Amino acid sequence: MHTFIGIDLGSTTTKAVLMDENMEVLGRGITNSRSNYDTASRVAKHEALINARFTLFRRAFAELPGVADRLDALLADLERSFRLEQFLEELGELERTCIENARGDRFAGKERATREALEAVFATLRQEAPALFAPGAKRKSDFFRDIAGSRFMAVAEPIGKTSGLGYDLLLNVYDKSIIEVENRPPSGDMNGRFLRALRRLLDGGADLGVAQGDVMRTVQGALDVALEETYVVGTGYGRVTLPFSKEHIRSEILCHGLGAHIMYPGTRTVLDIGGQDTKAIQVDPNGIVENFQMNDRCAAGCGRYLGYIADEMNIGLHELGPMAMQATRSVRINSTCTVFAGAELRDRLALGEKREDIMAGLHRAIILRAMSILSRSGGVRDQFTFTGGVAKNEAAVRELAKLVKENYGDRTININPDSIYTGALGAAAFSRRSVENGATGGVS
Amino acid sequence: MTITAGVDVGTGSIKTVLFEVEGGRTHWLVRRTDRVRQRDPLKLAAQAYDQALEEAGLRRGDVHYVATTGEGESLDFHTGHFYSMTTHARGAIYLEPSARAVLDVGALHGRAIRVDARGKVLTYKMTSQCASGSGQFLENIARYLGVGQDEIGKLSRQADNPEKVSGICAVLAETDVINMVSRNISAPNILKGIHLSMSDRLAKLLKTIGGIDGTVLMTGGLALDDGLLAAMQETMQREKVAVQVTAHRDSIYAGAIGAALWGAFRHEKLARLDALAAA
Amino acid sequence: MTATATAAARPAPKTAAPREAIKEPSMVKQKEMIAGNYEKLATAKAMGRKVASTFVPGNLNELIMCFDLVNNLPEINAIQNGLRKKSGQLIVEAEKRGQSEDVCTYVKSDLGMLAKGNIGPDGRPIPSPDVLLLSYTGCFTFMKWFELLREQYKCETVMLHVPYEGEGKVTENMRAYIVKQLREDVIPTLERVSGVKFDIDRLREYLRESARAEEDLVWTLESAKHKPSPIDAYFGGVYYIGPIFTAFRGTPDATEYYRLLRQEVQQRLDAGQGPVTPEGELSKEKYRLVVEGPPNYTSFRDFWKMFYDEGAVVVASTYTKVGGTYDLGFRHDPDHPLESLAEYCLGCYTNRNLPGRIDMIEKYLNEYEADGLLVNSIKSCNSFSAGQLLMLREIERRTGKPAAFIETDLVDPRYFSPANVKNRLESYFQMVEQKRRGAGVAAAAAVH
Amino acid sequence: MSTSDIVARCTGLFEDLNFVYAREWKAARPGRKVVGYMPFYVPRELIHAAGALPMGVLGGGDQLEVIHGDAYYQSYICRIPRSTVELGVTGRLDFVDGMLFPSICDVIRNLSGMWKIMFPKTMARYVDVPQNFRDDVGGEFYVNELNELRKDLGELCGRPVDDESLRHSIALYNENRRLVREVYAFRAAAPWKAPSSEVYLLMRAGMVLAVEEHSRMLGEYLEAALAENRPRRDNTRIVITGAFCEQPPLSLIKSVELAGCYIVDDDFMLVNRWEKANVPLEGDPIRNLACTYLHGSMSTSAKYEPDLSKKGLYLVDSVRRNRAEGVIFMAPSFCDPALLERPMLQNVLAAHGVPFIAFKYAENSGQMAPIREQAGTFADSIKLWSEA
Ligand SMILES: Nc1ncnc2c1ncn2[C@@H]1O[C@H](COP(=O)(O)OP(=O)(O)O)[C@@H](O)[C@H]1O
Ligand SMILES: Nc1ncnc2c1ncn2[C@@H]1O[C@H](COP(=O)(O)OP(=O)(O)O)[C@@H](O)[C@H]1O
Ligand code: SF4
Ligand code: SF4
Ligand code: SF4
Repeated sequence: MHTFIGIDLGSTTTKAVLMDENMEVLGRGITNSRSNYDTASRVAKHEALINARFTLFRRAFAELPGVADRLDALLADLERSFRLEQFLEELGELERTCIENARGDRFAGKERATREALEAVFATLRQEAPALFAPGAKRKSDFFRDIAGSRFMAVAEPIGKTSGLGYDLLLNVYDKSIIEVENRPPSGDMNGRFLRALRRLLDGGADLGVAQGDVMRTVQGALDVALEETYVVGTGYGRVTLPFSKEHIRSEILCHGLGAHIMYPGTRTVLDIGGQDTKAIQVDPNGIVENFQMNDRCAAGCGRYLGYIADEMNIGLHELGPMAMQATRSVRINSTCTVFAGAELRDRLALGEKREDIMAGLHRAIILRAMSILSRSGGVRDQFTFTGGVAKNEAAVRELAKLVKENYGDRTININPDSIYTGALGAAAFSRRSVENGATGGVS
Repeated sequence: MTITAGVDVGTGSIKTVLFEVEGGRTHWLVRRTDRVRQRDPLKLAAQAYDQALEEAGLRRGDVHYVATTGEGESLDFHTGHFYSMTTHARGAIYLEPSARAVLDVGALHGRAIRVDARGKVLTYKMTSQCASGSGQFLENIARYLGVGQDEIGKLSRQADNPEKVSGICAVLAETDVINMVSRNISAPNILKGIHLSMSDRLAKLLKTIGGIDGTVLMTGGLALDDGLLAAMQETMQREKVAVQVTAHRDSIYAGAIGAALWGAFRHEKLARLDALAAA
Repeated sequence: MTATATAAARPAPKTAAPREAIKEPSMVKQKEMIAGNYEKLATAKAMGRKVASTFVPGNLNELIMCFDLVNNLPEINAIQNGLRKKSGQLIVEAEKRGQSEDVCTYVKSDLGMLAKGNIGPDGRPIPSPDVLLLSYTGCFTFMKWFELLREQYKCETVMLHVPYEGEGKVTENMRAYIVKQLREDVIPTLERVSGVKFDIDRLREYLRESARAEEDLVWTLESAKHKPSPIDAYFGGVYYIGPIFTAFRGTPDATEYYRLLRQEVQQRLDAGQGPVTPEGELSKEKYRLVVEGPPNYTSFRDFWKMFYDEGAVVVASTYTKVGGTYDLGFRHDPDHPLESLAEYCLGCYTNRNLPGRIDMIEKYLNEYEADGLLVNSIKSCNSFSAGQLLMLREIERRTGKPAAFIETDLVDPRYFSPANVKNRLESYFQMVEQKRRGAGVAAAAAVH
Repeated sequence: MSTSDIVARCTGLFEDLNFVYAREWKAARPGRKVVGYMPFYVPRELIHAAGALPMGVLGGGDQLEVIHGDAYYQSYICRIPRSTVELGVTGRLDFVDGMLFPSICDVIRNLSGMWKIMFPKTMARYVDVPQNFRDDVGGEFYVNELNELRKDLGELCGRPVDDESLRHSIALYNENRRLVREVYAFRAAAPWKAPSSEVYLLMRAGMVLAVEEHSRMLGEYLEAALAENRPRRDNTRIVITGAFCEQPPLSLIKSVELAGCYIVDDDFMLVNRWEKANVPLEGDPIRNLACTYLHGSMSTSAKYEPDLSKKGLYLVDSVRRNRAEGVIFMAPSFCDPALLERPMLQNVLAAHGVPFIAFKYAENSGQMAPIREQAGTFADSIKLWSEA
């Protein structure tokens, strides 16, 4: 099967979209951007391929008689099982790396104790892993780094204390090791993992409502479909560092414009708030960009700002929005300088403001900045599509809706659950078009 | 004899000291730092103060003057408050009597202060809001690189080809660093690069206050970072400024010390005034 | 804002220019002229000549020549230091001495140079001026700049206050005010400082010479109306305005320079050639742009290359009008010497009100058949920058052509972020391209 | 009335971003006009004589959420023009019939042109002033400019401005300026009785109230403040300079006071005391206004100082006259006039042995800790060491 790939190398996350010849999305993959861009795009692509396999499973299972009403449950089970499998593998890798790294001067005379402490930590992590992937379980993030990191810290603190090694030491081993693990290219044996996941599911006595043999055969069949990388287009903040030639690179403005148009053909105005930049784009009815504005060099009020706030409060990004939704009033925040986010927060707390209210104020401040950029680009037209990571944040969305209504009247606001992939989607579409227009050849 | 306490409430950590002052003689009783780390700084300060008292075998009632500095204006047990630059100047002179300028580098701000031999602030200059040259930034990067805080200095001093960060903005500078890692720049070179960028700024601060010579004492948390100290010394040499930049192992306490000593000064003065009034 | 690079900049330090640019006779000529003026400055004291410092927009070069004064233009020094990548340190030096980070970097580059011994861009000392001729047009910063210089030099200072065209027109009151200041203040001061008696016929002669050169300059700038354009009216334009905006207006040298230039452009035009750039000739003109705002000098060549790489040619720019709006018809007039100087000062680009500036840009977009407008917004210069975002909107609204906005600085390297600028330019060009394709499809479907 | 009543009234006016007072004033009689003006100086007498209400527009402060205004300005331009544009775009100035933009800097100058484009129905005019201070040169120019403005205002208000009404207006403003000076002098003499945050609000009220009403208010405040007993603190006396255009947030003024400083002179809203002495009433009123501008008006960085030896002496003079112990340079970020002037003034102060510090603000600055710290250290060091 020919596939067309779009990769959006963002400042915080890297996204990939895999598309077939009919412009149908086969798979989406995301990972956090990291020091090795090449690895980040490979991981994202890898994740998109995994996701594509699930699409293929879905297509294949749909052909099996009698599964229709259980299809969603079946795939969800399979996915969870697969993720758990993946998590455990990565955990194993992290543990090995940690133990290797617990050497040198700082550990002189403490190697053994450190090793034992680490083993104890990881044993706990392994033990709690299945619960993380149980049906209905809420995870702090979808990235290994975040899940493993937060659990590691929680578990290491008491163990660090009782072992007399100290928390900082263990944290340091973790910090060192996680980048190493992250920067290793994804391991090859994807199919094996699928099969192991399936095995685990079946061994666990799951009733799939289909004969086990049929399940195995269907999965195997879908795994056998070759996914050929026909053309790749890269975009995003880090696109210039991608090892792609110029024809394989498009500006993120165009990709976001086109991506939003594909998701919602009625789109005329797009707002994208990513990690380090905010873009407002006006597109014509064909998805062609008519105008755009971006924030200047200051990173104030972008997604990373929320990241700093979350770090400061030691909670997950997912939790910021819901907390702000609890507010009874909104505290006026004038500075959205990312660096001083923590100071601003402490300042307000010291003045006796409630966390929820401060949160509401922070979200409003971010959206106010975005409103300015929108205004600069020519305002908000109907329909209005909000994309980028921050579109996942309900409090940000609420403020945006309110301000758009106040300033521009009624507008249809589109937010797609997959909005974070907008840029990658546009890139994939460009990739498909390039081939249509006669371009050939893979990357670099 | 006067017992005084100095409590320096910072964004990164809380520094508490106790002093016994008798005439011109000062005796340092207790010192402690407590990292704030997402706790309520004011509550933490109260705890820290009580623990310091316990270490010295004292009770709150035994202390004649509790002086706060930093963000401690609203602590309810303080007798008086002095502003940071006033206290750092005094603390620096206590630690290093030959110092004529103080470079205070804390978690968020950097300040250069020119002082006279008695610890009087002559002029000062603070970093402006945008600051990639802050301790917080360095801390974040160190974590990103998997380097412990106490290792930063050592690594930085091993650099052979440091690479400076360009941006003014810490967020964008972070991306710079990520780029560097992707280009296989080693951790020592990155850290040294940051140290050099910070030194550039700090040197600029020092120069704008003008007229410095002799010794410059670094105070605040980053004075403990000998990589920064080394970078600072290099920078001053490169820029041909004939000063000796040094740090003291108790530099982080400069603010708290200054507060305590000013507290003692005020206490004695007030006592004199009372005595006068009584007479 | 202001002014012009002038060709001395052309041979940028060898390291920055791996490939020697093509040299045409006009370039050689200009280079000699600039070098000659720096020579005059360097030897002024030894030769017993008096020196005047003055600004580019609204400069009174012809008048200065009447008093045999050597003309030193601080802005040009700042530009030359920018092109030579020296301005960064100079600015930092000025900041260390108490100048704010927020203010115009031209001023700081100049003050920094002074603080470091006043060594000019060519490595030779700049003499202390005998008079600061503060003819200030289109920007308030000039006034502070010379107050700051006066503090250092403690020399005679004379101000020519040029009122702003707030209502978009020159009134009799404004003209009379300027003429009166010239008569009562400026001329007597210059006579006193120089010891030379003012001779109005001498002034007339210089003005006549100016008008000749102005004619050829306008012809050159307007040659960009052809397709492909034989010149780049922004990056190249910076060189073309050199002589006329500075110490050479009114000299036969300038007239000769523009004659040569016109010949060369005519040849390119006849051959259907595009502009000459440091990267070589631009062979395929893909985009035609109008640019508002000054260039960036610290990365001048890299900046230009970003345009070159995309096949973008600037066909008209407002920056080439800061030292006079000759293309709108103004010529120095020997028959009304002082009035014509007044008229000249009043008409400089940034002394025109905002609606007037927008009208000019709109006219350029139409007359030069440009694809769109690019605003290079300069951090230093409020005179240029405050209001540019409205200009951008208005132009888009009136012409339907896309506009883009980038932010850099004239001479402060800290504010030139290549990645950022490139990203925006790339996005902009891709957008124009995509739009054009869309329009092409529609047009093909319609008539063609 | 007690000071707190008066201050409460002023606070209400200060916080009202919809300009209800001016709206009501205008609605009270058909045909009335309101003419807005920006800092730092316009000839308010002319507006008044035309029968219109002069209304100072001093930006949006720290309570206005700026959405559209930011779309017109780059991040490196000060705040006041963007919040002013916001006030315009959101319709808060829709009742204003004319706007005057003084010749203070390139930003406000260009704003005059923007206003013409954005609000074509409002009369928008740039008010140029001479930088040549000779009667026959700059004076002549200014007389003509003022006459031009007088004509325009007359047309706007539907009746020509005659000399008699102009003289009457000058007299009212002379009285108002006398009272303003008196309040300033009172504060300098007893700063604990007239805290700067109050004096500031009182002066801000003068930007929106009718002049007669404001004069009355000033008189009442003086009387009330004199009568009230307030504790005197061991504060340091300082002069603030650099804040003549974009205004600092009120909390900043309070923070400076809290950190141990008494403000004994400042350059907030110079328009209300621009003419240092009475404008003469006899003779040609326009010429009188022009001459007072040339020879008897405040100095600030937007005005050229022809004489090098006099540069900056106005500040030294203020320090001496008000017995100040130091100067705080407090300028809006990105304010070219104030920031370029600063080093020159600092050199003059240094030469006269006056200590000073400097920082920047924006009208919506939120974090006061650095301000308190700097002002506090300044006050500490003057206090702890002055006796030693
Ligand atoms: N679930 C979420 N809830 C709230 N915010 C989120 C969530 N996921 C991501 N974000 C925000 O989105 C930002 C990343 O957005 P993204 O569009 O991926 O940026 P980029 O393309 O620059 O990497 C993060 O900085 C974060 O603030
Ligand atoms: N041992 C150390 N080595 C290097 N840096 C340190 C050390 N201890 C503390 N720091 C740095 O000092 C900063 C805190 O400095 P401090 O002066 O206490 O700041 P504040 O007063 O603002 O809290 C922290 O951000 C940390 O980066
Ligand atoms: S440090 Fe803050 S204000 Fe400065 S550029 Fe970064 S985000 Fe913007
Ligand atoms: S502000 Fe602009 S016009 Fe004025 S001196 Fe600076 S660069 Fe030139
Ligand atoms: S604050 Fe300064 S720069 Fe801004 S408008 Fe006012 S005078 Fe101009």
